[in-house]
Amino acid sequence: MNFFRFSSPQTFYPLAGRLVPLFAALAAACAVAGLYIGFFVAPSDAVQGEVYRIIHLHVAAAWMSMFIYLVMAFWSAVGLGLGTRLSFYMTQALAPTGAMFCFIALWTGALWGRPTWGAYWVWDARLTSQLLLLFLYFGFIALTRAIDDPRRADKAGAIIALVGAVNVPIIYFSVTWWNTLHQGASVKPGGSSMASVMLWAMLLCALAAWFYSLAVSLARARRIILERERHTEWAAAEIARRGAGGRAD
Amino acid sequence: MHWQSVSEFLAMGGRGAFVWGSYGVGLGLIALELWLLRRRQRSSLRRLSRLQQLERQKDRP
Amino acid sequence: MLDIRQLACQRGDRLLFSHLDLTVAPGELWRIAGANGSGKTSLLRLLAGLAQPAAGEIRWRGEPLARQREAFHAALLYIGHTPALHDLLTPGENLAFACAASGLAATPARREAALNALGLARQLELPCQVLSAGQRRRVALARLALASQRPLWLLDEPFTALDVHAVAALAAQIDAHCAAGGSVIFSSHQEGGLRTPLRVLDVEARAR
Amino acid sequence: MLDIRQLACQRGDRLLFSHLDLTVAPGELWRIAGANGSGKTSLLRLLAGLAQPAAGEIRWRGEPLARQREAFHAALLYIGHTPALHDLLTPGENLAFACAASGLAATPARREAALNALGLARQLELPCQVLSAGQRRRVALARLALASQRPLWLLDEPFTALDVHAVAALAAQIDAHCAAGGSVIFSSHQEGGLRTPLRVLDVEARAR
Amino acid sequence: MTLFVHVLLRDLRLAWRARSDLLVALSFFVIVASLFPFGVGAEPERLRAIGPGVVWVAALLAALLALPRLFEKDAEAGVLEQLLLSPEPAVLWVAAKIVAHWLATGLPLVLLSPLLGLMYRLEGAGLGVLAAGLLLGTPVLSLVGAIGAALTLGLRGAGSLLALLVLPLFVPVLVFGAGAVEAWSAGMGVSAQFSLLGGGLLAALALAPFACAAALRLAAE
Amino acid sequence: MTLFVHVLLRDLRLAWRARSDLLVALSFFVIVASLFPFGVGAEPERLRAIGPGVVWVAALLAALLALPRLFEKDAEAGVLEQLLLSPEPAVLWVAAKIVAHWLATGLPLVLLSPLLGLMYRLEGAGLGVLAAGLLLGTPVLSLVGAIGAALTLGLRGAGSLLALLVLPLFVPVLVFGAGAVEAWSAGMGVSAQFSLLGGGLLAALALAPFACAAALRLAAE
Ligand code: HEM
Ligand SMILES: Nc1ncnc2c1ncn2[C@@H]1O[C@H](COP(=O)(O)OP(=O)(O)OP(=O)(O)O)[C@@H](O)[C@H]1O
Ligand SMILES: Nc1ncnc2c1ncn2[C@@H]1O[C@H](COP(=O)(O)OP(=O)(O)OP(=O)(O)O)[C@@H](O)[C@H]1O
Ligand SMILES: [Mg+2]
Ligand SMILES: [Mg+2]
Repeated sequence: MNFFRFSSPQTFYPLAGRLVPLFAALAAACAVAGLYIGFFVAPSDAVQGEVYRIIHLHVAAAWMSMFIYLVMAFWSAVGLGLGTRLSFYMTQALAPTGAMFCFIALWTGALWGRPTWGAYWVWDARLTSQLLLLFLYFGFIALTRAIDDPRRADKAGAIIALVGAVNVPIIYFSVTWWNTLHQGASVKPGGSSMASVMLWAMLLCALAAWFYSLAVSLARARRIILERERHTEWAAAEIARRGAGGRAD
Repeated sequence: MHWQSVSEFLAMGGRGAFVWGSYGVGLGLIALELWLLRRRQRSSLRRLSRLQQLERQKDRP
Repeated sequence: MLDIRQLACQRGDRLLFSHLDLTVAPGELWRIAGANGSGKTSLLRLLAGLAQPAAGEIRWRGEPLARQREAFHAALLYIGHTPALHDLLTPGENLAFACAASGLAATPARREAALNALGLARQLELPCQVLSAGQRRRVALARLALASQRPLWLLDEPFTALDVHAVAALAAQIDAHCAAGGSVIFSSHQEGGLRTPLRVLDVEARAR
Repeated sequence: MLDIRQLACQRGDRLLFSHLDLTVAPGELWRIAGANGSGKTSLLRLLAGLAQPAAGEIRWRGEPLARQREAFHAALLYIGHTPALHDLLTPGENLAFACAASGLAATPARREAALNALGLARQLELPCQVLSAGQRRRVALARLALASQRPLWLLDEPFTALDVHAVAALAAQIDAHCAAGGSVIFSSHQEGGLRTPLRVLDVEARAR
Repeated sequence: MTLFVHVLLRDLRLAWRARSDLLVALSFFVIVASLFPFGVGAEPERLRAIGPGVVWVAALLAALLALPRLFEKDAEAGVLEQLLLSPEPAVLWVAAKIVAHWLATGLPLVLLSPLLGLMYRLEGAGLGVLAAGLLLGTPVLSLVGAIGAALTLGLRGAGSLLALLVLPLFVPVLVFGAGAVEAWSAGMGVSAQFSLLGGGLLAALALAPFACAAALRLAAE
Repeated sequence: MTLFVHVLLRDLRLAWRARSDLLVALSFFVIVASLFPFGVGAEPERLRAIGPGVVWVAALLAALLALPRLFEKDAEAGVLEQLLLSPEPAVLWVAAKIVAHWLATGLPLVLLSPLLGLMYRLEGAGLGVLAAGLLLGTPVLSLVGAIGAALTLGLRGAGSLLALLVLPLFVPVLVFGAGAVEAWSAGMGVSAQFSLLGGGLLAALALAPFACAAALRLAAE
């Protein structure tokens, strides 16, 4: 298989168009199954009662937010190294979704923390590094939006994504250390061993989030491709075709 | 089935506000993202085809 | 010396020009013409390697620019739209720094002579901040006197803000450079009083 | 209309000119001449009331400027060295704001017509940041078309950065203004293609 | 009066056009406030004690950071000269610029402050006191800061010179604003602090635009 | 190599010529650090506890405030274009600019920090630990910050965008720097923190100039 064939926007565009509905359907199916198991099959937790049911959304969002940043860093490195435009498009298509999941993880964590820890927010290492990750996302988005010249935006975004990715582990370890240095073992999320139904529900929700991110970012990448490649012949034909019908499929 | 009634389901053992606050905002944000995505897609396509027509007109004479 | 093939330049949504071909031989003097906004400045920045073309290729002595950035920059003198001066430095200090940046070797005495020749003797001690528009421009142009060894000069609107004497002096300098085998490409709205045979490249004609 | 008596201008240590007398009558066209750094810009800023003279007096319709600032500013149009545009606003927005600032009443349609007449129809949606040097200058000059009621125009190097068509159009506009009884004072290094009889004030000659 | 409206609308439009800035200024506020736990440690007790002070200092620094841009772009582009040549009185448009600046940079801080208060374990009405104090205090910061911005316009190192000029003037605002929250936490009344802040606001409203206009006239010369 | 020296000398000369700036940046550092007692109250115990954190946060903000000016003037004047057209490799002069920037803005903070430590009741060797931490940490701030400054060059709202980009990256430096003083106060060793800071400095020295040069090339396009 030729990797470079799919790195050309022209071949990628229709492929992505076919994959989007597929992933969207998979995401919906996983979400329905996961939430059903999570809300109706899984029993209530011995310690926390019902409130633990936040976990399905919380963990899925937290995992996705971290994973998406890594993927963005990967595409940035590929883009800067090989000069493939498509990598930059993918990086930019992923960022808003990553930021959204990051925010959801913070929000659900905060709402979970109030009944379990008695506070919406504690300066725990994991929480803090998640907050900083949100700022890294905001920084990436704000930077790429602030630059008008798209080629500069591509590369500047790639540089900051890579610099951020180098720093994510540093941030994580430093704040862990900072936190434990002061107050020993603080309240940590998790701890109770999980029933396997719960685990299933959690995994299904995480899978749903994963397919959702794929679908949304591919759809977004398609729009970016059209905007950026509009002077090429195939893109012009595509714009003429879809623009004339007035349909955005 | 784990729940006896709808109201019990909604109460979530007295923690309904937290659970539904999480899911409400979470799913709301996802819906918002989908809506924004669709809107951006439409407006972008409209802008692109208008630009294309402008350029065609310029080429003709 | 400089070969341009099928060059295209895009700014934002707009394709400024495309399919531009040009060959510049030693001793030639080229003026880039075109209405406001037709892409003269953009073309000069492409030639200097400060921006990347949307299509096409620029070759210097047979090699593409991208592969010999440093050798090309050692052969080039580019003076842009703005005079590239720091407000707090004196003309002499600014000139010294500009020479170091573009790799021109020049003794302090030669630099001072260049400034004096441009009528800046009274302003040598002032910070460039307070100079008039034309005086700032002159400080930037002082580098030309020290760069006679550079085979290619790229000048963006070199005559603006200069008074008539300065315009004449600059024209003479450009003529001398061409006579000595150097090439000059400049953008301008006036023909100027140049004596070297002038070749005109009209970017507007290459516009889509 | 405008009376200048024994005006002197000092910048830093240096007395640029002194004992400058000038009377501008309605319909007159004055060009301020002088080498680079001789004080043309400084003089125009004094006349506009943006700086204070070291000596002498400026009277507008018989009254000193300082006593009737607002009435004077309602009669004046000043266009400086720089185009006074905000980078993020479009030409139309910049023009609308400039009109509001200088108290010019103009409908949106007239403003757009003024910009179109200057060949900016394609740039109406762009932020001024990305315009070329000449295009930015044109946006600034669009105000002239809306200020035909203002009896006094002060223009600092209005012809720079413009291409030949724009220079001709601007010259026609200045001629029309003078013919309608307005006065124009501008600084420039070229004579330009003006048809109104040109009076020249050489600041260099007033230098010490 | 139409000039007031014109300038206000233009500045708000500019703020909207660069709205990523807004997000960014807000993030700065949040980030500065969240830097402190890293420096001083995460014990809830200590954090609760320094909370109001930290939020106020962060607001003050965020306001400070936005100040240099108040007149800078206009001055560089020559728009300021044009405004000074306007036939209408200068206080009018100066006031409009300050109001627009507060709406774009001060108000969002006020709206966001309860969130930070929560992170520092403030509760219930305490959050209200914090936000109300900021609502009275941030306009004073904008008004007084504008004088500083006008005085330092175009000087080298304007940003930090500005900081030096206005920070001492901001201190009373900080003392009363943070003081109000502390007084509330200690179970005392807050009306004294609030009436002082309100009085300061009225005085600044009456005087600052004039001082600012005079300073701008000097800066343009 | 001569270009390195030229750029270094020129930037130092410029810093010297605008030396009122230097004074002002230092004053900012001092003022921010001295604002806190107003906000949080002046109990000696509390002050001693938050002292190192506050000094570090103040240093970090002072460094941040100076960053936007690193390339700005050069870019506006067109000097940056000239430097990019230099036949010598870009990392050379980029590194020189960063070094000069640190010498002009970072080093004075280091020298002044013991004074502030005294204000917060730090003692003896603790002051030394504070200063040594800053000596290792502030160059990292300059190096990492330079990348941010290059990326945001010429953008609207560059100052606060820069803050958003680099402050999260500054957190580890803050944690280890302030952590070292706390560890020393608690009677523990500080070698772990110092070696982490030193490692960070080496890594930043090796990588930042390249990233920065690449970003500058983009900014000039
Ligand atoms: C704003 C507050 C919170 C944030 C930012 C947050 C963040 C995170 C992150 C980033 C993860 C994934 C990390 C990993 O898998 O290693 C995670 C997982 C998790 N969180 Fe939270 N969390 C928060 C609050 C809470 C609360 C209050 C609870 C429950 C008391 C909780 C329970 C969990 C559990 C059970 C996991 C899964 C752990 C695992 O799979 O190892 N979180 N959270
Ligand atoms: N983002 C953009 N979208 C559309 N057009 C753009 C964009 N950026 C720049 N342009 C256009 O590109 C052109 C840039 O031209 P350039 O500065 O090269 O002109 P020039 O020939 O030097 O003009 P002048 O004689 O005025 O100096 C302008 O017409 C400008 O409007
Ligand atoms: N602080 C100062 N000390 C000494 N001379 C100064 C000072 N400030 C300004 N000048 C001089 O004042 C003059 C300002 O001239 P001005 O800008 O009015 O010239 P101009 O006639 O408009 O020139 P140009 O044709 O170049 O635009 C310059 O010669 C400048 O060197
Ligand atoms: Mg040009
Ligand atoms: Mg002048």
